[in-house]
Amino acid sequence: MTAAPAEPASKVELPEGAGGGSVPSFDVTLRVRRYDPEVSDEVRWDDFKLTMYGTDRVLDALHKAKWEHDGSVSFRRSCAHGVCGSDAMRINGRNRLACKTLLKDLDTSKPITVEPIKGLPVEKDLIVDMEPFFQSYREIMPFLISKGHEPTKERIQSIEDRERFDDTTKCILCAACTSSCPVFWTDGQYFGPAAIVNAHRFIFDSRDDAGDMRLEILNDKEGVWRCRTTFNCTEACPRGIQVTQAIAEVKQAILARQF
Amino acid sequence: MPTKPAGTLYRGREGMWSWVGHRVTGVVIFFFLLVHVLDTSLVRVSPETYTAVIGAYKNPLMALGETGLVAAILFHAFNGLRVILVDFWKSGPKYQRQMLWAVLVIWVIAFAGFAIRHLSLALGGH
Amino acid sequence: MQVHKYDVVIVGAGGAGMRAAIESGQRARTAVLTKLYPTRSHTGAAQGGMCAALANVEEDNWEWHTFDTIKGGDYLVDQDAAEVMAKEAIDAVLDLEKMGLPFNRTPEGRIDQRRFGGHTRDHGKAPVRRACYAADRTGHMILQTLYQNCVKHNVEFYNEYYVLDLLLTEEDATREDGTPYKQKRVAGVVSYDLASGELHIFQAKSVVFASGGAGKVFKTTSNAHTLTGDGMGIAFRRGIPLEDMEFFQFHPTGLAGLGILLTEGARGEGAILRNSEGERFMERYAPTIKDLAPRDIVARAMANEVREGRGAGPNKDYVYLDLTHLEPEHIEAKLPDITEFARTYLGVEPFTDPVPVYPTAHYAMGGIPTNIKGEVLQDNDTVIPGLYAAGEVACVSVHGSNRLGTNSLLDINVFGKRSGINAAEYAKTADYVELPENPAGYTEALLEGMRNSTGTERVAYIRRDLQETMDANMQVFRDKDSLERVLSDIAVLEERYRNISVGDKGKRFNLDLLEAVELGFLLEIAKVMTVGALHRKESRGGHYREDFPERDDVNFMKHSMAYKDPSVTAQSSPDGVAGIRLETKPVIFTRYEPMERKY
Amino acid sequence: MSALPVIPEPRSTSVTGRIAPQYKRSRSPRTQFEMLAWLFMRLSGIVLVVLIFGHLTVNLLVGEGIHAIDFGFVAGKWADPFWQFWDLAMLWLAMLHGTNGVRTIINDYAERDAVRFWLKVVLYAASALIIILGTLVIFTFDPCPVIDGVRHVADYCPAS
Ligand SMILES: Cc1cc2nc3c(=O)[nH]c(=O)nc-3n(C[C@H](O)[C@H](O)[C@H](O)COP(=O)(O)OP(=O)(O)OC[C@H]3O[C@@H](n4cnc5c(N)ncnc54)[C@H](O)[C@@H]3O)c2cc1C
Ligand code: HEM
Ligand code: SF4
Ligand code: F3S
Ligand code: FES
Repeated sequence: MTAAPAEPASKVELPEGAGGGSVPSFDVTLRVRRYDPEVSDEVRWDDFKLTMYGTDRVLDALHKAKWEHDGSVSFRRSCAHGVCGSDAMRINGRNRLACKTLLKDLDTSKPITVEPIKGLPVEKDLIVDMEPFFQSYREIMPFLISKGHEPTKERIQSIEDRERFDDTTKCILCAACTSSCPVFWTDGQYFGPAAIVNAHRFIFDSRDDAGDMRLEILNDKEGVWRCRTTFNCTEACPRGIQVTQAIAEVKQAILARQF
Repeated sequence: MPTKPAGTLYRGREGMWSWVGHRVTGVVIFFFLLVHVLDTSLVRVSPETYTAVIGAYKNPLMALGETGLVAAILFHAFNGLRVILVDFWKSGPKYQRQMLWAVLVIWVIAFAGFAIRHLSLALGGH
Repeated sequence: MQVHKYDVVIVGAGGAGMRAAIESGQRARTAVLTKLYPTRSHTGAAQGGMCAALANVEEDNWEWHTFDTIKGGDYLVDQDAAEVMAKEAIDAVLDLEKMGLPFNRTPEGRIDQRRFGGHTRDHGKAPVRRACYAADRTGHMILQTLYQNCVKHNVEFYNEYYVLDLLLTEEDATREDGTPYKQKRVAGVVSYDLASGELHIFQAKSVVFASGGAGKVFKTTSNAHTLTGDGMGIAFRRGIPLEDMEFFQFHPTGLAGLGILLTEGARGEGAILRNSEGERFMERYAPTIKDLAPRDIVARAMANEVREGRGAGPNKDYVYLDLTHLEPEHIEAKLPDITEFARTYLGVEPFTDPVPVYPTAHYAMGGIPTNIKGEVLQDNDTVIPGLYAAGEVACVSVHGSNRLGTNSLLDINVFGKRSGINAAEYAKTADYVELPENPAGYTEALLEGMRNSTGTERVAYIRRDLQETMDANMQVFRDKDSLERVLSDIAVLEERYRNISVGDKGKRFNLDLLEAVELGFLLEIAKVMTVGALHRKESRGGHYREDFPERDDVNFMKHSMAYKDPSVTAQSSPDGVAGIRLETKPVIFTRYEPMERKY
Repeated sequence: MSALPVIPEPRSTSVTGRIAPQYKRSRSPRTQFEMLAWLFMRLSGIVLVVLIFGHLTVNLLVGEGIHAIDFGFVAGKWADPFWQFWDLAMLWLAMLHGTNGVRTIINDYAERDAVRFWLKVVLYAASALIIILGTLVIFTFDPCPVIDGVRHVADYCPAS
């Protein structure tokens, strides 16, 4: 327990101009990849010219396109601040969350391209079928399994043991990692980084007793060995999870168990 | 059935491109190796045939090709060591980018050294 | 159209829905219908913590927790429910830990606890460490853990199925005192499959509503785009009353202009609020617990600072949350996400600069009335057999007129569990109620009407106008004029809503159509909220009337119950609003007498 | 780096159909094969660095470099069991390493099972052929062959 901080001063000098000034506006072209099998099998690019503001995100631009120009532009979203994992998409060629990508951080002199994530079947515009993704997740048994007696109170876990798997508990199942993985793109059979991350979260949880089973599952033809350390997953993860590191730890755990 | 959507190329970063390079060089080396074992086998046939075929390696064009091959082997080898470090060294994933730059630097140096020596030998002749 | 038959159908897969599903799924054949993938639910956005008097780090007991909850809710809390919640809180936290939730730990390895607004030791003496937490991602961990356990128990999910209607039947019955009444019974729900655009009927013995809040009636809100009050709207349209809808919580620390939440846990960890002059102004408003006063008080204090010209920024329209006196490592360890929000969305570095914040619409205290078993009430005391509600959509009421921080995550766990168990137990004994004739007729007409509407109004603009008037007139400060302005605005918007156009005519993933449907719920809910606020001529908890700044226990120490009633006309209604009938329901008292609320 | 990489479209969006119905991870009995292959790639890689660099240095850089390579050079090397062993190890490791690498690539990119199967058959056949051939050459190699009745003489030949 850290000691309670000293009582802060009742009054302080604030730095000049803290919190930023007024918000500039600018024009951007949003280029969205459109696909709707109900209308046509063709895929096309639609451009939307929009006036946006300095604090706007790509999600705001998509909303503007949908709400003011073409209501049929379809994409998923919910929380709008990077915690629900709904809106992973490929923005200027890279997987990101639309709600976490500020327009001003992109090159707005060129059109901003928005495409669905790769490797999962596209259903309509930016919406993909997430079922295969969740299927992999479910296969690694993503739940605590403990043998022995249930304690009457909580289980004891040291701060260090809790820290051991902290990174991988942050996953929001957005699929940005799995759908950025060149190995996953090939045939979609690879478990994918997200499933491994979620296995890692339990394998290294001191309270869990089924680590061996999960290692066994991932020691598979489609398991961890398919990872070729391309790091796309780590770069794509909006939660900053060290995905490749987690995969390496799982690989080592499998090896350690065998030898 | 949906037509193939003409998506853009994924803009991966160092990690992805180094892997692409690794894969491409791996295949190139593999096919060279097939040929190389075959031509070396010619020593079984007769010294003359072998020397004749090997002679082909000695013309400037082949020398260039061979230089390319060595470039591929060097990259594949150094990057292979990087991959191994990423897999087994605790801080490997953290420093993968720096290690790639190191690979490229060493690769350039090693390759330059080799190219100067090899090309002067191969092209310079006696 | 497909008809499915289940013992229990749960609407919503947020914290409340999944907690119910874990219980019900092990007892009866259960389906969970959710318009989002379960892990997308907004429970995942909750940050700060979940209170329970575990007493892991300092002396505490559930009775103090009950008291704090009741006082925090300005005595409009049903005290039996508050007792249940505070008592079962301890097991709720332990259950989650056993399911695998990775709580932060004390050096002894126990679940760590921290301070939170309004939670005190010994009836208000000093702040107490009661909130169990996992960094500033407690809600995320709860949502993930519950989903994980649903996977473990093979719960059947219907993802991206929007429930759009509740199927009720009515039969004649007589009360004990001999008066006749119509008893409602639940037959099932109608849902819309987003992927195919098909309607599916789910017939069920028990239905649990757990569809979350309605924050999107406001513009500046911490709530997700998808929190459009569907559950409340559906129930209301089917003649079920809505309780205490005028009470909406504004969370003090939303990122200025964006509404993205910075948890109260930040202040629990020592952050403080300052105005443009650098003054820690909460010292003036709540001398004892200062920045950790309940949310309504802090939010009002902030709005007041801004009104009196001590706001910061180019437009003087926000105040600062100051973390600069805290150790960076401490912040990084305890509040990693919110500091990232400040950096990502405002470009402010919280270690060195104060963060611009302003109150943001956060939580609906009101909702579908239930008793402590989670059973939905069709009037003050008649239960609708088989119909349950839990979570933000429900009003038990444990939050009264102002919810304490962390009590909602608690609410969804305690009452989610209760309604899950009760729904399954009821389904074991009950029979299916026969579906009404043409069960999907209403929904079909609604959808086709919108899809084929030839109007010109854009849904997005109507929604924007609604949100703007709500932000301007129904926020922290309200008075008769502002509320009447909202009502007249809504009347105009309702007219425009009849004349909308839907851009997407297709069947697959037609989110455009659903946004139009959702707007209907928003308009309905906003109106109920405003009428309630207009009628409640007092100030209490989250509801502050400038023309009636005092709490008035004589006339208003009671819940309000709003019914949809087409027979009410503008002339016959005391508030001049057609279509809504307002009644009251007594507050349940057990041990605590109302006192003045001072911190 | 040569030819710009073409990252193929995922199999799921191609004419073979959606993943969803096809999403059946082969429930083949679990073996350690993939793990061993993975380990082998790394171990053989490390050894190959030594072997190949040694090979390249001796063949291409020392002395007159490539000009020195002729029958005599090779014969001279293989007269020495040390180099015989060296080249043998290199042959086997490189071929197994390369074959396994190409196997991975075929697994990744061959879309249809039949194509995948036949590509692998060709790969294994070619590899086996090359390994056997190379091994034979190294072992049965006679540095001082008698061709058309004429004995090839060189200084590394045992005095006859
Ligand atoms: C930013 C933020 C921070 C918070 N922090 C805290 C905190 O620290 N402590 C605390 O106690 N509380 C906190 N709260 C409040 C608390 O998180 C919520 O009140 C609580 O999570 C609500 O849970 P729920 O299960 O009722 O609803 P939700 O989690 O919102 O879930 C609603 C579910 O209903 C489904 N649904 C909605 N409509 C339909 C429909 N028509 N058909 C089918 N399904 C539907 C959705 O798909 C979703 O699955 C916070 C809230 C916010 C917004
Ligand atoms: C010089 C020393 C070498 C080293 C250190 C080395 C290292 C490696 C490593 C570590 C891998 C695995 C990469 C991964 O899993 O992502 C690999 C793959 C591969 N190697 Fe080598 N290798 C060497 C030589 C060779 C040779 C001589 C060949 C050709 C015969 C070759 C062909 C391949 C191929 C085809 C792959 C597969 C590439 C892929 O799957 O992407 N390598 N190498
Ligand atoms: S690991 Fe990161 S990128 Fe992958 S699903 Fe989880 S949060 Fe998304
Ligand atoms: S992108 Fe794929 S190859 Fe491995 S490092 Fe990540 S899983
Ligand atoms: S909308 Fe929730 S993560 Fe972007």
